[in-house]
Order: sequence, then C-alpha cells, then structure tokens
Amino acid sequence: MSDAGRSDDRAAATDGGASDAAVTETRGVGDATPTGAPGADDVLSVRDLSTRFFTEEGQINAVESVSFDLREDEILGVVGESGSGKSVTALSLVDLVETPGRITAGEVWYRDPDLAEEFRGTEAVRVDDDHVDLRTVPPGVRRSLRGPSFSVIFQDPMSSFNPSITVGEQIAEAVEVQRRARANPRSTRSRTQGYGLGKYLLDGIVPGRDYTSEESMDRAVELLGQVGIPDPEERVDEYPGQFSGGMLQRAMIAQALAGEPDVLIADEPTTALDVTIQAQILNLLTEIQEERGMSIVLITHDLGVIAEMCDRVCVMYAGEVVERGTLDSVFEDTVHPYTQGLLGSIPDVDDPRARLEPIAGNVPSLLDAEMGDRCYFADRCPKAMESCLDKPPEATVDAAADHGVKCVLADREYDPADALADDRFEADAAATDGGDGE
Amino acid sequence: MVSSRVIRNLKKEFRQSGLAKLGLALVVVIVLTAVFAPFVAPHDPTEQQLDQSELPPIGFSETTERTSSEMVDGEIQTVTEEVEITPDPDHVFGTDGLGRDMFSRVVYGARTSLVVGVLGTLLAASIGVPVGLLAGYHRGRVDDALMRIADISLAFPSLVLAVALIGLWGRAAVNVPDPFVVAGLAPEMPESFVLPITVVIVVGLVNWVWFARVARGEALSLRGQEYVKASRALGADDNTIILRHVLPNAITPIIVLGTVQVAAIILLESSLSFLGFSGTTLSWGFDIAQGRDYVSSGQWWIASIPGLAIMLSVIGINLLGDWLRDALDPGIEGEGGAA
Amino acid sequence: MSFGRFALKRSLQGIGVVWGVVTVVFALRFVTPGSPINAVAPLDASQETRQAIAAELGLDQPLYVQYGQYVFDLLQGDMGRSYIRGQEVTTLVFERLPATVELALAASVVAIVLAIPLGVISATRRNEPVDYGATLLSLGGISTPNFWLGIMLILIFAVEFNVFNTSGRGVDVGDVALSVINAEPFAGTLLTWLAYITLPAIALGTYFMALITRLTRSGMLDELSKGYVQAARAKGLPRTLIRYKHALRNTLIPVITVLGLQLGTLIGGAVITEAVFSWPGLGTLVIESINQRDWPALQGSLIVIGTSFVLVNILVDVVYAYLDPEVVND
Amino acid sequence: MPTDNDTHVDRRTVLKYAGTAGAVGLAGCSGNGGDGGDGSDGSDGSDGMDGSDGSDGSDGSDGGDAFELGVTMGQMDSGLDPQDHAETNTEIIVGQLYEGLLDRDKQGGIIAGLANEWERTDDGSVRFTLRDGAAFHNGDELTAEDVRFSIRRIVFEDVGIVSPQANDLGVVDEVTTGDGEVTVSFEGYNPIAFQLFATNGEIVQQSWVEENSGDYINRNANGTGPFRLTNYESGNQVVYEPNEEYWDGAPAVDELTMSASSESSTRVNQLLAEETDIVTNVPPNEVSRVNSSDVATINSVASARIIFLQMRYDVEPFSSQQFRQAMNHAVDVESIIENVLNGFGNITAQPTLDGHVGYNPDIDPYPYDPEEAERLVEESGHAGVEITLETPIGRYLRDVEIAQAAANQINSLSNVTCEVEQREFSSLVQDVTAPNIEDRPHFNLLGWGNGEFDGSQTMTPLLSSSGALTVLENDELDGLLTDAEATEDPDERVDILQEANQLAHDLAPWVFMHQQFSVYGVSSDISWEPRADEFIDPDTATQQ
Repeated sequence: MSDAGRSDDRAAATDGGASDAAVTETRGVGDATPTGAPGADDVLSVRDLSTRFFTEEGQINAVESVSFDLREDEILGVVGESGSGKSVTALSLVDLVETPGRITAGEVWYRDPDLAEEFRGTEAVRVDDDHVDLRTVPPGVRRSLRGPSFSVIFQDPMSSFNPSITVGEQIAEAVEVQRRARANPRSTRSRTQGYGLGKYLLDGIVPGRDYTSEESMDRAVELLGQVGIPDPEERVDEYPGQFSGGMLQRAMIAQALAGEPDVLIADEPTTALDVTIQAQILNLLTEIQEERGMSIVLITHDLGVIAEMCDRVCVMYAGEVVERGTLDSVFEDTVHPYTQGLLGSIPDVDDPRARLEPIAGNVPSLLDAEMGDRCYFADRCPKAMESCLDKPPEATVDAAADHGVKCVLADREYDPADALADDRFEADAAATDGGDGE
Repeated sequence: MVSSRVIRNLKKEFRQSGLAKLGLALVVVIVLTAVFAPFVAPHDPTEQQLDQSELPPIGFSETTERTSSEMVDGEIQTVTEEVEITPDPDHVFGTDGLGRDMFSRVVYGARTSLVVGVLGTLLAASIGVPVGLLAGYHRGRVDDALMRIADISLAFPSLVLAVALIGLWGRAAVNVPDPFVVAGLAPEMPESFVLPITVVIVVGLVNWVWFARVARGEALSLRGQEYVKASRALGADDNTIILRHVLPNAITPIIVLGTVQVAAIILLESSLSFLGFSGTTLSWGFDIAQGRDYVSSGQWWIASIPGLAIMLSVIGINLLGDWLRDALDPGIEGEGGAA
Repeated sequence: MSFGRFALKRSLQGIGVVWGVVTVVFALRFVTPGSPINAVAPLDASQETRQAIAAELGLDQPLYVQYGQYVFDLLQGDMGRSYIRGQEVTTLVFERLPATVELALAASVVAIVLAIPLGVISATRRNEPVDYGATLLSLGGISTPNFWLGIMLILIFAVEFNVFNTSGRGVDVGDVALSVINAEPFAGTLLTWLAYITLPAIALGTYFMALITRLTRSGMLDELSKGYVQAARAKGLPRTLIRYKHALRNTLIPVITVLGLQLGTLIGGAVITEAVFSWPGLGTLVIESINQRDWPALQGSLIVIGTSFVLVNILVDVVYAYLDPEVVND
Repeated sequence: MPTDNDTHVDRRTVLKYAGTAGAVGLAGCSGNGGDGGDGSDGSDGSDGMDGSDGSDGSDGSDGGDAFELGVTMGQMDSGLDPQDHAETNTEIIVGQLYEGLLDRDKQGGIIAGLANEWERTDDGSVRFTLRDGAAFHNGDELTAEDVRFSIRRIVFEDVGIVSPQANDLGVVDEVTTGDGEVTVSFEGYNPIAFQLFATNGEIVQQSWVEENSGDYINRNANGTGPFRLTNYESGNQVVYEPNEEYWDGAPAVDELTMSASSESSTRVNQLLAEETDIVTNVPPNEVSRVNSSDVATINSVASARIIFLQMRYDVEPFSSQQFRQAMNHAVDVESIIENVLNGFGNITAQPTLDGHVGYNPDIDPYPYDPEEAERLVEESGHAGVEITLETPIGRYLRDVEIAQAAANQINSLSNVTCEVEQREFSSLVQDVTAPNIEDRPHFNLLGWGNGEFDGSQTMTPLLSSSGALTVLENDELDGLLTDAEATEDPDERVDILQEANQLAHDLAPWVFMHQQFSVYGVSSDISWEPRADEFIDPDTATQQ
C-alpha cells in the first residue's frame, strides 16, 4: 500500500530519526507511531503536526510533532489535562489557529478523491492517491473545506453563538454558505455575493436576512428538529440568550451538521454543561455518528467520556501524544505513567470509597525556552528514572491494537533503584515559577 | 492597594509600548515645564515689548505690509509700507501682537492647563467617587436618586453648563504667589500665578458624574463579591467595608478615568478661555483667541503654537491613560471624555 | 419584557429626566447672584418701576407659583419672551435649532463615514502601517481642541487656498433639498451649502471621528477574538461576512451607546464651533443670552438642549434594544 | 438743568452707553444722509458733505445688475422695537427702518429728519414741524399724534414699555400736538434738546404698535425709513428692500442685507471674499490685508468715542492730584496708538473731543515723561505704591492690550508697581456704575461714546459729583457744569464748557488716552463714506 517513491518524500518530511525510518517500513503490522502514508480507510492522517505561538514572552510549543489517523466511521478520543494542546490540535486541523500562533510543520492528509484529482500534478500540492496534504493547498481551498468536510463543535455554546443574531439565522448561514459554494464551487467571492458594506449597514439598522435564503432557513428548522430541539419553527427566531446551555449545544451540533461534514471535531462538547445534559449530548453525537457515518474527533479531559464513546484514543501531554491505541489497549494495558495517573484520577464507579489520586504537580510550561530536552512528564512522574532525562523514544507496545507509547517504560519495567532524587526538579521548578509572572 | 502585580503589569506594558514611552515623556516634560516655569521661560510672559511685536518664530521670516495712519487736517491718511520681519533668536517661538514672548507664554500656559486639569479632576473625583460608591453599595433609593441626578447632569453638555455657570457666577481668580519668585530665585518673573478658581470649581461640578458612574459600577460589582459578603456577615459596618474593601478595588478604574479626565478638562479649560470664560490671561485657549485675529493677516504662529501645546499635552496624557488602562484595567473603554 | 414595554418604560423615565432638566434650569436663576430684574430694568429704576417690572414678569409671585406657571406655560410650548429681544423664546430657539442640528448631523456623518471603515481596517490589519496611521490619527483627533482645529482649517483652506467659506451658514440645507425635490438645477445651491458647512463639519466631526475610530478598532479586536467568530470561521463563513455581519454589528452596539452619551460633547463642541465659524445656531444664542443675562432665552436654550439629549438617548436605548435583544431582558 | 435733578438723567444714560451689549449706543436715527431741508439751528459745517453720495434721483436708474449691498457688523440686533434697545448694532439695523424728527450728517451736524423745521419757543420748549409726504411702510401718513405717542412711549414708563431710552430725550414734561406740529416741553431748560432729538427718538405708528404684540413688534417693522423689511432672521440676518415711497427718494440699493460676525478676521475674510460690502471695526493688523487687496479698501473716520483710565479721587494713591498727573506723564499714549492701534487713534488731553461743543483747542496732552512722573509720584508721597488697573475684555478695540501696555509703562516707573486685572465687561460695568462711589473700582479702563456731540454729555455723567460713573467730586467743576446746563446763550455755554475742560485736564481724574477711529472695510464696488457717529447709512451708498 505504500510505494517506495512516496516513502522517500515522507521520510524527508517527517524529520524522524533512524529508528523512525526503520518502522516506516513496517507500517501495517503495527508501527509505533503512524508515520506511513495514510491508509485507504483513514479519513484524516496527521503527521508530525507542530503548532507554535510566538508571544511576547517567547515561543510556546503548543502542539509538538503530533501524529494520528482518523478512520472512517470511528470516534477518536483525544484526552489530556487542560493545556496539553488538545484544542490547539483540533484548531490546527481546520486551520483556525490565529496569530500569534502558526502551524510550523507537519502534514494533514485528507481523503477527498475529487480534490486529489484536481490538484494532482499541481506543483507544491502533495497528493497521495485519494489523499491531499491540506497544508500544501491554497488557503482559500482550506477555508472552503470548513463546513462540507470539517465541522467543529466548541466547548462553550454560549460564546460560540453571536448573541445578537437569531440561532436560526446563524445555522441558516452555515447552510447558505454551502449552497452558494455548490452553485459556484471555485469562487470564494460568490459566497458573499450581494453582501458588502452597504448591505451590512442596512442590516445593522434592520436586522434582516439578506444573506440567507428561505431554503436555508427551512433547512435550519429541519436540522434543529433533527438534533432534538422541540418546536424548531419557533425557536429559530430566538436569540442565543433565550436558549439553555444544553439546547444551545444541540443547536451548535445542528449548525455543525449544516454542511454535512465528513469529519466532526468536538472540542470538549460537554464541559460547560450539567452532568445530566452531558449524557444527552453525547448520546446525540453517537446517534448522529451512526446515522451519518461521520468520523468524529472527540476532545475531552474526561476519560469517562472517552471510555463510553470512543473506538480509539490519543493521550496528550505537553503538546505531544504520549500514548495511543484502541480504547481497550490503552485502558487495559496502560503503559505511560501519565495515562495511569489520569485513569487513577477518575472515581471508580464500582468502588466509591476508592481514593481519588490526582496527579501531583502542574501542567508544564510550554515555553520553548523552559522546556528541557527530556521527557516533559518526568518531574511529575512517580516512576521517573535517570533515563527520563533524555527524550523518550516512540515505541510500539501492541501493533495489533495500534498501541504506541512515548515512554522508556514501553520496553522495560520500572526499577525503583533507578529512581531520581525527589528534589531533582525542584531547582527547575523554582526557576519556572519565578519567571511565570502571576 | 498597589500590588506588585500591578507594578509588574505597568512595567510590562511600558516596555512593550512605544506610545506609552512617548506619553510619559510628554507628560514629564509638561509637568516639569509647568512647575519650573520661572526658570524655563526666558522672559516674563506678560512683559510687552511693543517695538518687538509680531516677530515670527525662529526659522520663519515674514514680509508684511504695515499700515499706519495719521490725522492730517482732520482727514485720516493711511500709509502702507512693506516690512521684512526677521526672527529674533531671543524669541524662539516669536512674539505676539504686543511683543510678548510666545515661548514664555506657552511655558506659563502649561501651568494653567495642568493646574486646572489636576485640581478640576480631583474635585470631580472627590465629589463623584464617594457618591458613586455609596449609591452602588447601598443600591435602592439612594442609587435611583443618584442615577436620576446623573441623567439630568449628563443632559447638559459640559461646555454649555460650564459657560452658563461661569458666565452667571462671574469669573473669579486667585493670585497664588510663585514660591520661586518669592524666594528670589527668579526675580524677573511674575510674582504670582493666577488660578481661575471658578473654572476649577465649575469643571469639577460639571464632570463629577463620570466618576460617580464608574465608582457606582465598581461598587455594584464588588458588593456581590464573597469577601465583601463575608465581612458583612462578620458584622463590619458599611462604611468600613466601603473604605477597606470596595474603594481599594475600585481605585484602578478611577485612576484610569482620572487620567482621561485631566486631558478632557484641559480641553474644556482651553475652550472656556477661548470663549473668554476664564479668569486668567495666561492660558493657551486665551492666546488662541487672541491669535485668531492675526491668522488671516499672516501672523499664523500666535494661534498655532498654543494649539500645538494643547494638542501635545493632551496626546501625552491620553497616551498615559491608554497605558494605565491597558496595564491595569483592560475592561474600561474611553467613556469619560468630555471636551 | 416586550420591546414595546421597554420603549414605554424608557420614555417614561425620559419624561422624568426632562422634568428634572426643567427644574434645574429654573433653579439656576436662584443660585445666581443678582436679580433677573436687573437685566430688564434700567440701573436707576425706582423701586416702583422695579416692582412694576417684577409684576409684569411674574417675579413678585412666590417661588412655587413662578415655577408652576413656568412649567404650565412650557407644557403649552410657551417659554416666555426674551428680556433683551422682546421676542418669543420658543420661536427664537426653534429658529436657531435647525442650524445646530444641521451642523451636528453633518459632523456626525463626516465622523461616522470615515471612522467606521478606518476602525475596521485598523483592527483587521493590526500592527500594519495602516493601523499605526489610524491609531496616530485618532490619537491626534481626540487630543485636538476643535476650536483650534477650526481656526487652522480657516488658515489653510480659506486663507491660503481660498476654497471654502469661513463663516455663516450660506444656504439652508432645506433649500438644497427643496431644489432637489422640485427637480430644479441644484448643483449651485448644493455647492454653496458645501462651501459653508464643510469646514465647520470637519472641525466638529474630527473628535468624534477619532473617538469612533478608537472605539470601533478596540471593539472589533475584542469581537474578532470571541468564540462566535471562531465558530463562524469553523462553519466556513467568508471573512467579509464575519467581519461585517457579525463582528462589526456587535461592535457598533456599544459604540452607539457611547455616542449617545457623547452627544453632550457634540452639542458642547457645536457651541464653540458655532463661535469660530459664526454659525447662527443655538450655541451662539446660549452665549449671547448668558452675556446679556437674558434669562428666558437662556432657560429656553438649555431646556431644548437638555431635552434633545434625553430624546436622543432614549432613541439610542431603544435602537440598542432592537439590535441587541438581551438588553430588554436585563 | 440743575445737577440735583440730573441723577436720574445720567443714570439712565449710563444704561444706554454702558448697559447691555454692543458698542456704546452712539448712532442716532438716520435714514437720510443726503441733503433734505437744512435746518436753521446750531448745526455747524453741515454743508461740508462729500459730494460722492448722490443718492437722490436714483429711481429707475437700476437698468443693469441689481445693486445688492451687504453690511457685516460685530453683532446682530436685540429685537426690532426701535424704542426698546440701547446699543449701536440694533440702532444700525433698526435705523434703516425708522427715523427721528431730526438727523445728522456724516460729520455730526444736525439736519432735518421727519421734521423739516424746528425751533425753540419762548418758554424753552421745542417745536417741530413735520414734513409733508412722510408715510409709514404700510402706507399710512405720519401724523403728529404718532410723534406724540412715540415720544411719550420712550419717556413715560406708563406708556407701552419701560424704554431704556427714557432719558435720551432729556427730562420731558409733556408733548403736545398742533396742526402738523409737535411741541415738547421739558422740566427746566434743556440746552441740548436738538442735539438729543438729532440722535434719539425714533417715530413709530401709534395704531400699529397698539395693535400688535411685543413679539410681533420685535420681528416686524413699520417705520418711515428709507428701507422696508423683507426678511428678518433673528441673530442671523436682516434683509431690506428700498422704500420706493420714501420722502427723500428711494435709495440706490436694491437689496440690503445686514449680518454679523463677532470675529473681526471673519468679517475681513467675508469682505475679501466679496460676500459682503461693508464691514465694521477692522482691527489694525488686518488693515494692510484689506488695503493690499484689489476688492476692498479701508475707510476710517474719527469716532465720537474716547478711551481713558479712570482714577478714583477718594482713595490713595489716586487722591493725590500729583499722582494722577504722574500717571498721565507715565503712559506713552502716542506709542500705544502707534504700536497697538497702528496709528488708528488720536491722542486726547481733555474729556471733550475736537469738533464737539465745548472743545478747548488750547489744551495740549500731557507729554510722555517718565522722569517727571517719578518726580511727581515722589512728591505725592506714594512712592513704592502697588496699583491694579482693571480692564474689560474685548469691549473696546484692543482694550486688554492697551491696558496692558499702559500698565507696563506705569510699572516701569521706578517707584510704582502696576498690574492688570481683566474683567468681564458686564461685571466691570456693574462696579463702575455702582450707586456709591465707594463701591467703584479704583483704577480702570473705560470707553465713552458721545452721540450728542456735546461736551456736557461726557463731563456730567463721568466727572460731576452726581454723575452715574463719576470718579471725581469737585465743586468747581460741578459749578461750571451746572452753569452750562442753565445757560441759554450757546456761545457763553461753549466758553463755560471750555473752562470745564481745562479744569478737568488739570485735575487729571483720568489718564487721558485716545479718541477711537471707526475703521471700516469697504468693497471697491461701492462708494460710501462712514459717519462720525458710528451709524451706517447704506442709503447713501452708490454702485461704482
């Protein structure tokens, strides 16, 4: 499934070490990290994606060489503490990272035969069979994929809707822009046709629906109905402020479905909601995924949600994917102490008295200058050893379960004799606190 | 009250913003000029040298026609002659129609602007802040009454109200002896500084409402805070709570507003003295009014230079205000401007 | 609360404020030293004459009767007769009002038409040269006294280049409109109108242009960083649509409120601009009335100015509520 | 007129001169600047008119362009009721519409107005004979009853209004009418009755005034003057058309517009932009700009206004005559006229102006002599004194600058310190006219216009013990002024007034400053000569 010529490209692009090059050859029988070409059933293949923020304080490595595949019809969970780079990864996929952030490296292979056909032979655009590397296509094309190919559900529905425009209008917009795109696929200008500054000024005085058409509005009603909002005909004309949080999240899902996307990225879709409503929303997502056969990237800090919904899971820490595999392999055969820590921090439903053990310490600073060249988890790791002061290798635990991990423990047992002194990182920590500002 | 965090933010913003540096530099220059006016000014700003009138600033020379007239046998005869006027290095900004040194007038004008700006702001704040805090803290009828008074007060444009009050009450001025001159350090300079006291009082009365609004807003939001509730539960009396907890937390937006208000009051003062509703003649606005008569006849500098002085000082203070706002309290927008 | 009820409630509040305005203006006379009779009576008038004049003006009545009478007359549109001019104050004020409104509107148009695009461009091209340019321009604009700007404009355009008129009103904007409506050749009147109004409108409008630019820029930056903008991008909306339909609309809502509050500054600015350009408006009347102690004329002008401010702010609030339905519910 | 009764008169006059707004009310009623029936009484030099204003017989001459004339002043009117105002600007605007019984020529000489004959009767009353053919704008003939009503409306508080002009006609006892005749009798003898009637007393129509409201009378006009009102915009402009039925022939102007710009530079700009034809009060620094343009010229005339610094005789150091004289020596008036006024002023030495009744040609100004001034100060025993000169702001041409220049010169004496305090005019005038001399300022600048062209009209209010603005109480001067009031022989009266002027010079109650010039900018398209009394008579203007 991979031919040698393209592997060379890949090898050059991945900037991997010698060991990486070796595994590349063995992809398909359980490579440690998905460095190969995208598989036919991979809707999305992310390779070595890095996103940096260039702030006044310095460079922040929010996403560091992340790779994963998203298969057809699956729900991929991305889990990690806040600040681990999950959300930035999601935004990077849909090219929504804003200044001072920038995607600095990596590939985002997206399966779209038509697009591949269109760009095949175009210089500068990398095409691999049905897949196109979205990092190389013109920005306008990337933008046109938002909606019909990718959709995002954001964490806070209240702030993700414009408070001064009706919910229906906002969903209808999402429908309308795709309608217009279909009518004139190659011109981005046509999507705002008849909507310039002049129209705006009119719109400002008379809140109107100059942009959206009746059909789009009807479709919005239909979508609202589909996500389980009662009386959609009436609710389309209400403002976001008149919706409850759960209803609004449903509306956001409806909005995300407007373009009938292949990939739905749900960025902490339930965090801002009550527990009871969380379950409803998650059920809705599952239903939709089953009905429409979409692929979903579900980003959450809640392992419980992952356990319930996902087929496969990526665990992120400090911008990196530290453990990855099928749900069972990661949950049952946990290797990385961080994943273990996360699992330890969810209350055990069966044994309510079991102690909740939060991971000691804080998420590390992602400031480039303050990140050492070692395992970033080492200072919090209960099993930190001398060898953790080097960058940990990528390792495959179980090729069949696609189970990979970024930890020295992948191929050896923890030996308390090697343990680092308790105060090994304290000096570093003091330095970090001092510079942190608050 | 001023935590190390605040100072750090200030420093950080200052380092990052070139405009903040410019603002601080302008303000420092103006403040020093105003305070040490007797040493900065090369001449007594009120001293007339009629034979040296209408000299252009350094770098400009003017050819004007001078007309004089005399009565000959009951008939007035006018004689027009062309005169080349060259600047005098002694008068950097030239002289006005009566041969007064423009540079010295600009220097002394800074005193008036700054003193009225600062005193007016302090007065406005000392009325507005307590009223606003009390109203916001107690809510209820006090608050309703305050808001209605504020609405009524806002309904009169500051300038119109100030003109009306000063026009009706008269324009009193107080002579404040200049300490440097009294001490004999600058004997050539005017002995006292004329403080247009009515103007100070009126701008204070006119602008207090902006402070009341901000203080009320802060008090409203702070009264719901846990620690305020806790203090109340512990039996602290209201005045103590306001002084101990509410005021210190409301102080940042008030300082930011105060800065903007100094700029606004300087503009207001210059407008008032331009219209002749001031008590002093050493004021930029007054000089602009005087210089206006000379604009069309070629002596552009008499009106232009004091105007530039106003503009630069107000720019400086506004930049300072922007800096403080960005560093201390990103929440407030430039609402309290009233020119 | 329904929109209609909100509008009604706001209007009732407005009536209360207007009543307060009237009361304050009326009270102004009694906190001012010297009797209003002095404005009318000859300095050497005998005691009898003074009493006769006081009776004629109703000044011999107890305070509450005078106040009641004043409010009663006011409700019928009667603001008394000018002490100095002997003319009806109502006519006097409403003769002058259109000129001031015309000037203020022209200045607002100048300000808004320039400021909003400038603010938007500045925000969307942050830290580019155009942004720095706009920032400096607006900084200068809010820091320049408008009377001085007016004089400088006269110096440059009228004295050096001789392009615009420096004083007076030229033609009534109504005449211009009339000739357009009547399909008469209107280019001439229009040009005359422009020749007169351009400089005062710029002098008065600059501060507001600068203020709106600043507000629009910071508001746009604020809005563009909000979640809904990201969401709108994620759903594939084109940039123009996001900027103008979503972000700018939300930016302008608070801008309108600030402008409503700044209307006082606009009218105050108009007063001084009128003085610079000899514009025959209400501001000129206020200053004349103060200098002449023409109480009825001063009271009338202040009441009309205060009432316009209240009316415009009710309008702003109602428009605000219309644009941003959350307000009604708050 | 005994001075005891003068208080009333003079205080009234104060309001006229110093009261409300505008320049001091100088202008008399006018309308006819041309010839008309030359009067018989007391007008000197009335034939010295310029020949340039041949407005007569201009009817029907407007074949080509309409002659539109614009006049721009400093301030607009305060309503159109001709008898309910007291300031020059209103007088100018109203004076196009209304006229009095007598009038003045350009130099101030008395000429005929609505009366073509006037005489003093044996009992001291004055009798006016109305001309035939004078009619109001509404077409009604002027009647003696209208004249009687007008005079009574001015002088009696119970007729119509309380007029601020009540004492401008002297203390009138009664007005009687005969066949086309009106006789005015005074309380006591009024030596300047015709002077007063030539300056004041505009005639309205009784029925029109009685039938209309105050508001209407202040916005409309029905006079006998050379112009009719076509459009009145309060505070903005007044537009007139010629009165085709005018008894002296309609003026050449086809449309007259009067407007105002408070800023002198604005007025000059308007003149140079050819937006207007006559502008008032061109300041010295603008003169060359006008003269060097090819569209307008400067036309100036010595006015009837003097500027002086009052020194109160009853407070130290001004109680010393030497000190007061020292101040006169200390101020270099010539230099101030030269530098501050660009020469537009005449130095004065006495209260009465050249050309006015009672002027003493033998008095020379105090020479500028700082050393003499210092010596006199020393002698007065007030060496080292600190004084403050109060000045109004912007009331008189360059008032602040003049005060500052004068104070500077006084300050440069080695033994006197002088500062300037600027006062708003209305508050200063309140002090200056305070009922008790104790409440008046010690040292202040003031201007005074004498519209009657008679020395007594300056000295009585300003220097007699009972004067409303006096800073002096001197029995000798009081005596001379009282004598002058009672003297029926004009020549004898002149002698007495000249003596009073000499005395005033020696007493030095003022620092005698200068006589102001009225400086007009006049479009080159027209020919018009200014008048000495500050009135503007566009009916005498002609197109060039």
